[in-house]
Amino acid sequence: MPRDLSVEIASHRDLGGGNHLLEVEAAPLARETAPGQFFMIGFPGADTLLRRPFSVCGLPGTFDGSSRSAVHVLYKVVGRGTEHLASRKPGSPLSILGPLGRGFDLELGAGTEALLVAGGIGSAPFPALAAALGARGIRCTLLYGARSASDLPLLDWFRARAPEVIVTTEDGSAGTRGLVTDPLRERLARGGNVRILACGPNPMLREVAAIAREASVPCEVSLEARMACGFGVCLGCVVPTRRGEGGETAYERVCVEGPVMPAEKLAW
Amino acid sequence: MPRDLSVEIASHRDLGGGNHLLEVEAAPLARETAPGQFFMIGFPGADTLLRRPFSVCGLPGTFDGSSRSAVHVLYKVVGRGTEHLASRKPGSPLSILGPLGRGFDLELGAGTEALLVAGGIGSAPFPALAAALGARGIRCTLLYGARSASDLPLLDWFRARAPEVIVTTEDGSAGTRGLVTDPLRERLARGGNVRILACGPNPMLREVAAIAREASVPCEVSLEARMACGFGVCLGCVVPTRRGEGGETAYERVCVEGPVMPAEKLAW
Amino acid sequence: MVTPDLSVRLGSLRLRNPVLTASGTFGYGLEFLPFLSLEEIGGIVVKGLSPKPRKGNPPERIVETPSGMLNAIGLQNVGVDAFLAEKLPELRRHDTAVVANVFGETIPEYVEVCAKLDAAEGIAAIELNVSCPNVEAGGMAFGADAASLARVTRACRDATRLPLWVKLSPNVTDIRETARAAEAEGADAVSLVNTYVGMVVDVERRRPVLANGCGGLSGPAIRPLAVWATWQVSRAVAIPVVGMGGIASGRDAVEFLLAGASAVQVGTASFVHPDASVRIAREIGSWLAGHGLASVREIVGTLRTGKEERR
Amino acid sequence: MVTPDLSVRLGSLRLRNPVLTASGTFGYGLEFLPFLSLEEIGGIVVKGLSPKPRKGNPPERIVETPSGMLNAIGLQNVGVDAFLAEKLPELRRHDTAVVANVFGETIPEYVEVCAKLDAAEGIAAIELNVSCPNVEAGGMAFGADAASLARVTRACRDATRLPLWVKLSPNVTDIRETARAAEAEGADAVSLVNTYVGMVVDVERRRPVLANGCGGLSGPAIRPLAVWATWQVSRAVAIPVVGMGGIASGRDAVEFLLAGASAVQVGTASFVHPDASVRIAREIGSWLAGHGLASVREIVGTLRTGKEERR
Ligand SMILES: Cc1cc2nc3c(=O)[nH]c(=O)nc-3n(C[C@H](O)[C@H](O)[C@H](O)COP(=O)(O)OP(=O)(O)OC[C@H]3O[C@@H](n4cnc5c(N)ncnc54)[C@H](O)[C@@H]3O)c2cc1C
Ligand SMILES: Cc1cc2nc3c(=O)[nH]c(=O)nc-3n(C[C@H](O)[C@H](O)[C@H](O)COP(=O)(O)OP(=O)(O)OC[C@H]3O[C@@H](n4cnc5c(N)ncnc54)[C@H](O)[C@@H]3O)c2cc1C
Ligand SMILES: Cc1cc2nc3c(=O)[nH]c(=O)nc-3n(C[C@H](O)[C@H](O)[C@H](O)COP(=O)(O)O)c2cc1C
Ligand SMILES: Cc1cc2nc3c(=O)[nH]c(=O)nc-3n(C[C@H](O)[C@H](O)[C@H](O)COP(=O)(O)O)c2cc1C
Ligand code: FES
Ligand code: FES
Repeated sequence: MPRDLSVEIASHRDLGGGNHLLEVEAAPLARETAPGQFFMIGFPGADTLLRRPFSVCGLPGTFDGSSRSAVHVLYKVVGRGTEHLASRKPGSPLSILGPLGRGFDLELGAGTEALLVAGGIGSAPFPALAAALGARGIRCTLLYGARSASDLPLLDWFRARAPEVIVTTEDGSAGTRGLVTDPLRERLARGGNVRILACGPNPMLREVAAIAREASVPCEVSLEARMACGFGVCLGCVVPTRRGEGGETAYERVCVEGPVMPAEKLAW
Repeated sequence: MPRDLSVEIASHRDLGGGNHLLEVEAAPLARETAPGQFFMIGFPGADTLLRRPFSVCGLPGTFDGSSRSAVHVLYKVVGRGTEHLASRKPGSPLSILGPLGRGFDLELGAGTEALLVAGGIGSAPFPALAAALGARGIRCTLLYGARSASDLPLLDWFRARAPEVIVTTEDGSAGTRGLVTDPLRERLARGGNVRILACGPNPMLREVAAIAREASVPCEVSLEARMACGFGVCLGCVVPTRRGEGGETAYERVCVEGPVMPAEKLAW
Repeated sequence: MVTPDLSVRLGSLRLRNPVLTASGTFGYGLEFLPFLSLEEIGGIVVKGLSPKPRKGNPPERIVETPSGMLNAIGLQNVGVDAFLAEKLPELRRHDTAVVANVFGETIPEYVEVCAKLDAAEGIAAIELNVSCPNVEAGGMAFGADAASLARVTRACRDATRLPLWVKLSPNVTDIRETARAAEAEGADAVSLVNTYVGMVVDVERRRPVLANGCGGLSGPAIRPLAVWATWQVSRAVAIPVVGMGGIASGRDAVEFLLAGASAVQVGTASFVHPDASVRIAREIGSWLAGHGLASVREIVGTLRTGKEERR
Repeated sequence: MVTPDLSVRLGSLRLRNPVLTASGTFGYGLEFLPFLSLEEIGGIVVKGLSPKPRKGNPPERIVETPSGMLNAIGLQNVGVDAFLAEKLPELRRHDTAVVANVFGETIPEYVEVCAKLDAAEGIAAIELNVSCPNVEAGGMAFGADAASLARVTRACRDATRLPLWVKLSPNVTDIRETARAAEAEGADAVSLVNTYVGMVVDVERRRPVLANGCGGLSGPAIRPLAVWATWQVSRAVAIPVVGMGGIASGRDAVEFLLAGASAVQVGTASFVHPDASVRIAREIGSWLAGHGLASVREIVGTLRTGKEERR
């Protein structure tokens, strides 16, 4: 059940490239949030009206040294809200509503390998996810693509924790030059019992979904959408989906029926 | 000539009762501002649109230990803007426009005694003023009235610097119980070559002006008005004034023709 | 300090307190149960109901603006039948007034929904949405001039004995004219304001951000406009006025009450703080108590402009 | 990177760049000399001029609102004669277009001011303020319906050969109608928007904060409404459109240009940052350069809504 909490920033780390790791203490969220779910975060006194949606990045145990009530959010400065957030020091008040939405399916079945496909800041939900899958004995490979080396936040964390990390950058400044879909195609060509869990900009997700469909590999994507409420009442965040086989489309809410959705359901 | 400067908070002191002393380093303002003039201060990123007007409280030399480019502002938290300001830590950015308006007349003539009449946070312009008058060899007496003991910011400073300080509070928690106009009346009854310089809420100023008129004592008041621009172009901050003897009234701008105005000019 | 009486009357309808939630911002009410108890507000106005389910507009549907937001949801809703079958029975288990917001593309569609609601159990009032800026047919077309507003009001009046509220569009030269038309045709109350038409441009794509092109502006940005509209209308009609537009605190609500609203609706604020409506009701109570007032009814319409004598 | 050409044409009038300052927010221009050089903006629109000096409304005259402000200045101004005698000669020493905003309580008053301006040296254009919400006579009364707007436009058209702009009120059901009336009666351009009527209540005193009761809303809060109005009007008339309402950055200005404005005016933003107009002009230049565009004229009216085909 979602709650609306007033919290303080416990720690705030600048990771470079505009990326920041934010920690708050919020026991109910630490207890109840599942990987892939998100929070609506409000900045009291800022010149933003609506809250902003952010995925849970870390839960207790994800990052070393954090407490049993800690939750982490990884975010990138892209506009007024995130710019304001970045200026807030530890001790500053935030309002946080969550957990919200539908997370990743963690019941992958024994022997399934999880391919986590991240585009830049789209890696945000993956630490908590990789930790949860790891705890279930599921092997995870991270395919991590970005524009440039500075757009790969938490790469060291992933390298230390995931069995395999494949990096691509558009400018070649880290890993292989190219798009994250290149190694994805290669990996799928090798076959095996795999499943894709992807998060990143919508055009990337669309491409990943197409590749998955072609390879007949199950694929979940974590979507982004402008949100006013985050809990299902404004109907602002919808995506077109297909209901049943008939292919009749409807609009479903990213904040309730998502943000994680089976790729084949989407009618982009 | 006023300038629009981007500065950082150099120091910020909570004086209790919602009162705060703010220091910024701004050499051009430190050089050019006269007591009674004011600044328009903006809070980047806050949910306030317009800047807020604040009198200069301290100039280099007013407060011990401040640099040659320091200016001080004394303010009280009364609404959204001041609340936001109070939450800003040293190093936070501010925009500051000034010096603005017409300050106090400092040419009082030898032997004149200055009666500074302050109502609560209306004492804000008086440290800089008392310092300037002191430097000119003018004797100052501060009549300092407020609701309660916690509404007398910088009282210690005044006690250390002004030859005489008379305190009244409405609840009797400091000084004599009563209004600041009581000791003012008493003082004027004693006669002498005095001049009143008053700052406080408009009803108090009106009363002070009436007392001054009755006693035929010259009186300057520093007015408050809602301001959008602070430099004379919005015409939002006007007060009714009398032009010439005819008594024909006009509206004059507190931000340009004031904030300090001869009391007899006002047509309240 | 005595606890002030917050109850208000809108014609025959009594509300526990003057705070309702605005249509389209509170779902069907049930979504808010994790955050508040429906018994603590005066009532809820559900998302606009049409005869058939509506799919709504394609995304993007919303965009933030300075102190506000634009929306062009396009009245996505389950339709009146599903509302009556699935949502209302659930809602009836809570002791709160349920107001049904009604939308049609034609007058017969409005009438159809009103008649179905009339036959149901547990509807406190009907609010006609003749002011939605986000649909091509119906909506604001009916609310933009007094004559068509009169026609739809009359047709619905004849279709139901439930209290009938007409929700006015502020996108008009003189909102008093449409208010008077609603009153003349038998409305029991008018509610205002619906959203103001606006547009945000995505300068990179050289397209409006919203797929619909324009959308409706709500939130604190419009509050001064809505207070003015409320004041204008409350002096032009004798029926009760329900005020809204950017209310985010008890103090904001008191502005509308002073300006003549007998009750208020809270919209966009519920997105930001799901329990905003309950908090606002409490804050109205504290404000009254702090001013030694025994009842909220004592302040309704008591604003003075100082120009009364001149008029 | 080539420096983009920022110059624009409004009929016969050429401006160095598309940024003007809005009437009532830039005094007579001279007050801004400590902060900017008038040569860096396209032009200035001076405070509304009436035949005689006007005292204006009593205080309070302004109040801040969420992302906006209300004003009810009541057109305090020195009068056209003092303007011509005292201000204009000073202004003429700066190479910038001076647009005279004109206000009258009656049509003959409008005509009188226009005729005096016509006889003067150094006026680039006249902007008729038929949309001020803060005066009892004249003002918005002329701007609220197409017929009276047509009459005042025609009368002024006959009184001057200067370029004639009509400044439209957004407080109407369909702003395209008044725009078309201005065009039909010989206006060379329309400018929009003037302020939206609103009210803020002082809940302690149970009075409006403004002595005038209501005031006009300006600032970022109204930007989405003003962009929409600009887009509507630019498709309804063939004469140039000057857009304004809440512009605070080059990006904001580009929204209006895309929506069809050939030039923009900066109002409230100049109160917050006296040099806002100059910064905005520069930011438009950087935006164009960053997009590889050679001239600002390439983007005017190039917004696409995706509904073009359907219409
Ligand atoms: C379910 C979900 C989870 C997300 N998780 C993360 C995360 O973990 N880390 C992270 O950095 N970002 C995440 N995002 C994107 C993040 O919400 C936006 O970057 C952020 O809202 C931008 O706010 P702003 O004020 O800085 O930008 P502005 O552009 O000023 O915002 C203006 C408006 O647009 C919306 N908006 C802008 N960009 C986006 C976007 N990409 N997606 C959705 N809304 C947007 C804002 O919410 C706001 O309402 C997530 C989005 C969703 C929907
Ligand atoms: C020339 C001048 C000098 C001043 N000097 C000082 C000073 O040195 N220290 C100090 O504490 N205060 C001073 N004030 C008052 C100070 O400007 C207000 O307290 C402050 O603007 C309140 O802002 P807010 O956002 O906290 O309050 P809010 O009530 O939220 O402000 C809303 C709006 O009302 C205006 N406003 C509210 N109260 C006042 C007021 N009393 N006077 C003018 N405008 C007001 C604000 O500027 C703002 O536009 C001065 C005012 C003027 C005109
Ligand atoms: C997302 C959204 C959807 C809305 N849907 C409806 C609706 O279906 N019917 C209706 O009459 N008003 C609808 N409205 C208008 C609100 O009920 C209300 O009139 C408006 O938002 C102003 O109030 P506010 O500023 O408190 O939000 C909607 C508003 C929003 C923001
Ligand atoms: C304080 C103030 C005074 C104004 N005076 C005038 C005026 O005299 N004539 C006029 O046509 N518009 C006047 N306006 C309206 C502005 O020119 C402009 O149309 C409006 O403020 C919207 O632009 P903005 O949001 O950028 O301020 C005034 C606006 C303000 C805020
Ligand atoms: S964000 Fe409001 S319904 Fe999804
Ligand atoms: S504050 Fe704008 S003229 Fe004084």
